[in-house]
Amino acid sequence: MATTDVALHDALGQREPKRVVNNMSIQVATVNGSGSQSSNTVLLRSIFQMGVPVSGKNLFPSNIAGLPTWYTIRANKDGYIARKKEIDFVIAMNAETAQEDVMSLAPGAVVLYDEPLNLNKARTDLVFYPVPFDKLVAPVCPEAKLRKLVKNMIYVGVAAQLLGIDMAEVEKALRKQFATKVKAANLNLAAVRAGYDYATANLTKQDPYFIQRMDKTQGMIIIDGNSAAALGCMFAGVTVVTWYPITPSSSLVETLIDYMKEHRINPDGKATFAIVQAEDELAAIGMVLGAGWAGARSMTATAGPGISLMAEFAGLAYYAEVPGVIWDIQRVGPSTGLPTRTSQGDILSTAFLSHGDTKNILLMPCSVAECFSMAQDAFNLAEQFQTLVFVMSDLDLGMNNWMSDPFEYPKEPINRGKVLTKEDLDRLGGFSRYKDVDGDGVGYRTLPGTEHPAAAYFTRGTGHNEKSGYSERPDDFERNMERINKKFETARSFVPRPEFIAGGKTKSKIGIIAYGTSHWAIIEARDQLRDEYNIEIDYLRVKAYPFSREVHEFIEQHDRVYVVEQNRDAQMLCLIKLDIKPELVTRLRSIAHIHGLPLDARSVTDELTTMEGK
Amino acid sequence: MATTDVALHDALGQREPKRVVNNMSIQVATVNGSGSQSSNTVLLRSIFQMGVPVSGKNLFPSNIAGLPTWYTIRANKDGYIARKKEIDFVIAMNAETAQEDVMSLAPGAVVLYDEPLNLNKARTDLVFYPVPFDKLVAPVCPEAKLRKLVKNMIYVGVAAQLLGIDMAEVEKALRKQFATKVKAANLNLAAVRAGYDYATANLTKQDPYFIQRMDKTQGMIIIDGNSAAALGCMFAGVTVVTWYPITPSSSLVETLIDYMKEHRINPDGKATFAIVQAEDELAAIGMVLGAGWAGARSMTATAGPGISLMAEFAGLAYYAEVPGVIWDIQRVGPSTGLPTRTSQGDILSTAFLSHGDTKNILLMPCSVAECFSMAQDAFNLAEQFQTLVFVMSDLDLGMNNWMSDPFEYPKEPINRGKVLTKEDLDRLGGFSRYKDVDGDGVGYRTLPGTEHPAAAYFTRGTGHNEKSGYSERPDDFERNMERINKKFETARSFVPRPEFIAGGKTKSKIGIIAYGTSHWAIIEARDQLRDEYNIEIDYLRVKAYPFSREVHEFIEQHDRVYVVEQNRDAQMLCLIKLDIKPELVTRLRSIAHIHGLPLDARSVTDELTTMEGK
Amino acid sequence: MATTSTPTPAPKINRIGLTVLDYRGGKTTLCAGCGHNAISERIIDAMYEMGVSPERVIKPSGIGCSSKSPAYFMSRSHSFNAVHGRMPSVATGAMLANHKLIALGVSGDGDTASIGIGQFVHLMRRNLPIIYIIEDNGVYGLTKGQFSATADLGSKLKSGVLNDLPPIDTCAMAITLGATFVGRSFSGDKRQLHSMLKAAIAHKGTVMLDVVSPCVTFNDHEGSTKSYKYMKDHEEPLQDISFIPSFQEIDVDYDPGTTVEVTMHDGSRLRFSKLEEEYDATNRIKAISRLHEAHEKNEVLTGVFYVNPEAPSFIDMLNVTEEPLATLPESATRPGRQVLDQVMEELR
Amino acid sequence: MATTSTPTPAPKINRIGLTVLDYRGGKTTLCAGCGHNAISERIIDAMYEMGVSPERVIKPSGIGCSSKSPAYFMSRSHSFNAVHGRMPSVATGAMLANHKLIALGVSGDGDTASIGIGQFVHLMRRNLPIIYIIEDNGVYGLTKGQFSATADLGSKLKSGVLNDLPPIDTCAMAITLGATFVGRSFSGDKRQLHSMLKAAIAHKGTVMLDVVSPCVTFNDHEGSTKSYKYMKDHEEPLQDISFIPSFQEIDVDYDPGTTVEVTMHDGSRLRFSKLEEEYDATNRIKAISRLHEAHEKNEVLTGVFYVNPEAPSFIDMLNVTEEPLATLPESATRPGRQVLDQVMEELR
Ligand SMILES: Cc1ncc(C[n+]2csc(CCOP(=O)(O)OP(=O)(O)O)c2C)c(N)n1
Ligand SMILES: Cc1ncc(C[n+]2csc(CCOP(=O)(O)OP(=O)(O)O)c2C)c(N)n1
Ligand code: SF4
Ligand code: SF4
Ligand SMILES: [Mg+2]
Ligand SMILES: [Mg+2]
Repeated sequence: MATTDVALHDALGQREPKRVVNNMSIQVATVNGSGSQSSNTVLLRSIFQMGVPVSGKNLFPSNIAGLPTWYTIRANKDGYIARKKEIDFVIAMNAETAQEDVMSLAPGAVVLYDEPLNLNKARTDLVFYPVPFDKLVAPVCPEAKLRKLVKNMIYVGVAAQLLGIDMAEVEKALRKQFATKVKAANLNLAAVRAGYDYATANLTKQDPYFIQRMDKTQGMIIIDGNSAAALGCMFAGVTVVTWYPITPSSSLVETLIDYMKEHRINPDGKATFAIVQAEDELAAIGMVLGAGWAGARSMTATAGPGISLMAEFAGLAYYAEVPGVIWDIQRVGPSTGLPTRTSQGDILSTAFLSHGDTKNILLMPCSVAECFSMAQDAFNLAEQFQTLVFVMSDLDLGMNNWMSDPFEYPKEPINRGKVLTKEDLDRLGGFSRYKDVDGDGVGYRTLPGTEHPAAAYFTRGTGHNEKSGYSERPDDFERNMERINKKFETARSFVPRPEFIAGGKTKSKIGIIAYGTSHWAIIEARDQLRDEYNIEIDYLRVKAYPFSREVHEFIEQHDRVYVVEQNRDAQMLCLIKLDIKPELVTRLRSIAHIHGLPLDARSVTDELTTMEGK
Repeated sequence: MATTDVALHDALGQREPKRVVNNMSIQVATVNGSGSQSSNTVLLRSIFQMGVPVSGKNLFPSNIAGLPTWYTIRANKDGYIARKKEIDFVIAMNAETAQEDVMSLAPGAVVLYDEPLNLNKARTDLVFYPVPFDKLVAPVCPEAKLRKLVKNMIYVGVAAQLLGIDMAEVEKALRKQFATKVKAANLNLAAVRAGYDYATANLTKQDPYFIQRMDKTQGMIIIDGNSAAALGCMFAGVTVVTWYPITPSSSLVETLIDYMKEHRINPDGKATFAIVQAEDELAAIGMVLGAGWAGARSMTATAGPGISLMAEFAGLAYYAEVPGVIWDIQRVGPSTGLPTRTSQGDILSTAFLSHGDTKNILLMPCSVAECFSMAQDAFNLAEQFQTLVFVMSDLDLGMNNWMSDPFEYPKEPINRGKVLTKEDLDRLGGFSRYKDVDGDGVGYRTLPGTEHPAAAYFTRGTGHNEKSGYSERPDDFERNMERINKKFETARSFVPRPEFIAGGKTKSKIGIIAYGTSHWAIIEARDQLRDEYNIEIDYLRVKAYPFSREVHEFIEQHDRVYVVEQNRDAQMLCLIKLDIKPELVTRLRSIAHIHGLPLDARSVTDELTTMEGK
Repeated sequence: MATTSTPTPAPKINRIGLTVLDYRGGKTTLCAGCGHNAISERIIDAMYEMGVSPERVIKPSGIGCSSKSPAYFMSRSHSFNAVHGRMPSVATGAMLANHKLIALGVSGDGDTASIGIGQFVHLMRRNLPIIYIIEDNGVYGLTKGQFSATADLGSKLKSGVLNDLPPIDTCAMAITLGATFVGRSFSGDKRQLHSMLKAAIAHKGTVMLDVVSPCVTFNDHEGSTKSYKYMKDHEEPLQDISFIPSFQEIDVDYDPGTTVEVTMHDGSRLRFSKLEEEYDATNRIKAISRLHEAHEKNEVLTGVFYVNPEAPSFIDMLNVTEEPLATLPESATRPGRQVLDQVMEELR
Repeated sequence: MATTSTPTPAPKINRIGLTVLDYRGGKTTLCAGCGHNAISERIIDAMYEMGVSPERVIKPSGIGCSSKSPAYFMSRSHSFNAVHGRMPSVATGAMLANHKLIALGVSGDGDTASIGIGQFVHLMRRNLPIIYIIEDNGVYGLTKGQFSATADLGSKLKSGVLNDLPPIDTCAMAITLGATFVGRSFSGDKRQLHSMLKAAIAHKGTVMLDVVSPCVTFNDHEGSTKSYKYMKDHEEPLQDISFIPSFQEIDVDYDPGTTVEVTMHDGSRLRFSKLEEEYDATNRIKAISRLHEAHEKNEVLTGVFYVNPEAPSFIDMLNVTEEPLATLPESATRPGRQVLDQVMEELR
């Protein structure tokens, strides 16, 4: 390691020549409840509007106000939007963490800070920009009690000036943020300007970081995964929604409520949906089952603790064959764990949720676009296979802002599965609820209220025969369980197919399997591996459990397959192990960690190269 | 297949020469709630007292009265006490099932039946003994309303006479059954005699089945697994018991209550225990955690549905490191399933019970003796590793009568694990609850009420550091989770070791792995395989998860390892797959079925030989 | 044997042309004499007489002997035998999906008052349209007779064990929490239960009926407070109840001195006569205190304790479409392309 | 800066020789102004003044802002922050293990009345020795302000959403179910809460205190019925409460006309003055009706509604050894060899 002096030289010495354009990680360190959220969004959108790919990740505590929060904006011309380990540009507003924040920076990094913090004393190998926020905020914001909030807008202006972000874009982003609240907008805009002008007048650019216009965000949108999921559910025709608040899933339903009120209420004021806040998760899933059984498209959203509480009902849904959709916005477990940090830790326990031989269908979105599309897949699969479908999102995807191409309007009509109407029954005379008529394992059902004397059947979690009659006969039980298992096998060819990305022209011997938000680190890591180690790696992104053919083929075609995931126990690797040909198991390698931060590319690259003996 | 005629010839033709001694399966078909239970126990004990190995299995419906029940007694001179598929001797008391019961018999089988049922018309290749029960019961039982019950004793007498069971043994068994109720004993004895005398006078022995005195049950006891478990818990020093009734676990706690009242109340009338019927399973396990945390040896007993309801709390116990013992008397799932039938279906979901990266310790008793000994292991392991220990029994073991050598008094003193007293704290000054002081992953704890200012710590399911302080730091979280995982690794060498049974003198290439009650079918199947196919098979009976060294070695030493279990999804095989060296996985084969009946040897033999291509 | 054939009389039919047989269920597997069987009979009669279409009825239940009983009445209605103690949430979901259904939920005292009290409490708050019947025998029948949370203080098990915890009065609780038709009856009180069930069918909102239903196998002995004998000795009917359905022609009028009438939402009338002087079934507070008194006097008060025919139901509050949500066409549940375009535009 | 050093006065100590600092906890992470913080302060003062040994106290809690607060008082006491809504079972288990502990449980209105109502109901029935405090703000603070089951009808969220379900009155429920010391207070009512907590510490059995504790961030606005302002306007104290601990010498006597005294199990005295004429805090039925009246009158009634100092507690009924079960030696918990031999003999 270089001494700070040398480092300072390295970092600052030949700064002028080398400009770092559209490639940086900006971290705003504040206190939660201080309203920095809107400032950060404005900064994020400004860069986005400059045509530069961005992502914003909020690292917040599990409390309401007064604890440290870090918001990281990554701008990257190549479109890498995963978390980046190294921070290039810190905006230090929080006295409590300022020292540690600064000490952890790499030489040459930039520190924009609240002057009284005197951070410039801390190190000599960084670029420091002191800003007297309190002095600047007073004149623009006469109302003292608003200053705490408005203050944050000042750093937006300072950063814009230092990075060369067009003020017109900042203003546009700000007006969008405050929408109809014009007074607030003007007040905040004044603050941004104050910051901008202060920087122009008092700060001389000493760092290499610049934002420059490009065209990589043309026509794109910015949205969080939970809102995207809410939209997806609305367009999937959801009619009954039950929920019990829990971070990070609450915003999914809260956004859904807003969308539904706006777009799913008839001219006569009647709602085409019912959304109920249940007393807890047992009630939430119970209502989902009741509604799904009675013919509604029903869903709930929760996180790990809620999933655990739903275990008994999940087994009933599996065995009595009742459709329903459960969103699991994964956070760090076990137990209450880290409620405001991200993970992929519920995969294994959800796949096998409930006692007895229970297996559940899982979908794993990696993007806001997939939150939208998989919402529709989930409802279709649930009704097609008369079972629960769990959509395994996570906090990083659900609660952070992501750019995306606009969502596509659903191509397929809604698939309500095998439901017999009065007319069908008139024709058929009767039916056997649990008979495998079509050879796919899926029986036909009727909805309560069907006006036909033969429509009724008995739904139960106890042993039953094809006619849904109570039975303890060993043969009835075994046959029925095998049929239910057949449904699961059939599902393999109906769940969303994995995404395959070839490593290069030549067929690679090494493969990576990942899923969900790990995707973003993987695509970046693959490039690092290619460019720095010239290892070219094939990549398969799994989207669903049970696995389709492609997963097995991918492993067959590679000597070593690294399964990358964000949990401790390599949960996806476990599911794959249990599913593939035994002779393929030796090919699997695990890269699995959990600490609550979104996965970054560098960690994957380092660990994979080490394991590859590079 | 022989035509019935030939069959009849085979079966009856040369009956006289060929006597079948101490090797038969007797099935009593009655209606539940008709009090046949005591008759069956008397018959079972009589044979047992003749020195002949026996087992009794009750196949009863999930209702209280009026539905068919079958009780099967197997007597076998070689000590095979697993379920036998073929029934040799039926006692048909239930009009509803009589026809089907008789039709399913193999040629040559014996039918002792209630005369009015006219079963002898049904087939010509069986031996029929009609008995006019109502005629016989009237004189011995003047009180009409008692006749329904007493009637059942008559078949005991008839069977005793036909099989050659010593009446003295029958009387002894009967007196034991009715203990202090002398009047009832005499009444029932009269009924037995009536049956015996009727048989002597009116039935001529036409079947080959005989019970003859031998000495294979000397000094042995007969007890059901739940009672054995209750005894084990009492001698393990359990102090707090919570429960919510559920078949087949209720009798464990109900028996425990009786034992504790008799042996754990001080002369001054004060109880050394507290047993509380909770409002549900969430409360039951919550109380177990609270009590375990405060220093009691606490436990609850339940079945699959209860286990599912305990999922959230199980994760808290794992992560906050609270000891407790949970008995899962497994019944057939998913969901409510078949509440009165046996299975090994909760293995996988219990091993991974709760969201996030949770893993639990499981013990798997195969015998009443192990119900007793593992109760003690469970409490010791729970306190040693400060986590939940699940004892995975099943309905067959828990609710049926088994013979056994008498239980051994515990050799080891109770191990309360790492608990710091006031004196320790005086010496140490303080402590870090979650610090790995000894390198085994297990930290030291204090009990509430410890009179030392530094004794208190904060127990939580949220992220924490070594000092049990709240922490969201990635490094704290990851380090802590790794330490908890280390406990699990350490546990491998402390859980009960597997039992190894060598196939023969020469090392065998084929191995069987099984656990729990499957054991009894395996030892019989191994002999069938040796005698009928001369295949000699090594056998490893797994007793615990996580697996100890021996499991891995066993698989290493065999080309093909059949994992036999009573569930659909090969759950134990899955756990093994996830645990062993990848290159060993190809050696595993699965023999897994679930229909609610205890496993029988013939099914194993047939399936294994087919898979071996024999 | 008669040699002359007599013409068999046409079977009686109700106003929708069904015979009582159309309301029957499968053969019971409960113990002979179990109170639950009697309740099933009353349900069949009430549904038949009210001319309810069986296809519109759903029968959610929990787990227990009581919760099995839906298999023994109205086979032409859909049943959902859920998990233990969670019938309320399943019933709620079903009614959200299709508010035109008539929910008749069956539970037990263990299923409701022990494991299920949480969902019970929240169901009562919502005034969901449902007839919630607790078949109350004070024990867990299906698990062989342990005390439930409605067992009275000092009640004795066969084994001699005494109950040392106070009972939960599900009626007092239901009234306190917001249920709009609350009563208690006895499986052996044919007339009373029959009228109460018919009134229940006419009610809009949550009907909570706690029906004492002796368990002949585990809780019908001396020392039990839920036995046939105990009920014979301690049942204290609050009123004499008669019910005049909306479709029945006006009958002779009555003496307002001794009789009070409550007009139900559908125009039918619930008539109370021989009341305790000045007991008012529309006064919540009085109803609750009266129930507490009853406990102190060791009387088992039966009758309709509280009724509020006009309170808005949960469905009213949700203001959903007349067409059940379950059967709304895609055109009603999937917004058009322009909606998505608009939303996308806002996110740019 | 003073240049002359003045001798610092010896810190005040209580009867067991501890200063109030010995009862402090960690720095709060709750919002400034949150009612929960004020309650923590009252607990510290009460425990200090009553001279309770911190090492004997346990602080079970559920999940929520309220349930976090045990981290902010009495660091010398063991805490168990359990799962959401299940504190009652954990507290029960701990008291079974060691009946000498003093359990002070902290929960929230969501933790208790929504997800936790089932365990709450059954805890109240058992009269377990515990002080159960609901820090009641009518919303889920930690999940950002959704309504809980104690939110009043018509109460408004910041977003303007109205609550359309009736609230659960945890006090009425606790009294009905068997709790033996039940009251309601307000985090802003320093004197009243202080005396109630001291009396609570002296009580044997279940103390249930519903303390209205405004959420300044999500439920302190116009239209909220749990705001500081609303409480200032609507709090209706039932009595003026003072508490005389057993260890305090007899004070001047009082006017029985305007004052009533209840002697607690430990000899300390709970004194009510300026009561509503003839309100009797030992009468369950009256207490319950009075609470229902309060609702109809839209008044937030505070005070001690019901107290029964002598009812047997759950621990009494279990009749366990004086030595806590947790610390019984092996000699007491493992029967001797002869017992096993005897049992084996019976099974032969
Ligand atoms: C989660 C769960 N716990 C326990 C059981 C076992 N169980 C079945 S029925 C029952 C109690 C039934 O009592 P009640 O509701 O009063 O019905 P009853 O049989 O008395 O009519 C219990 C505890 C279960 N099925 N599921
Ligand atoms: C099983 C489960 N469901 C949901 C949550 C999310 N959650 C945390 S606190 C809380 C509500 C807390 O409300 P309250 O008890 O009133 O406490 P307050 O924050 O208002 O003080 C919820 C729903 C959780 N932690 N666990
Ligand atoms: S056990 Fe009791 S409740 Fe169950 S069916 Fe028999 S009598 Fe009825
Ligand atoms: S959010 Fe509300 S309840 Fe939570 S700490 Fe802040 S003020 Fe208190
Ligand atoms: Mg019952
Ligand atoms: Mg709250």
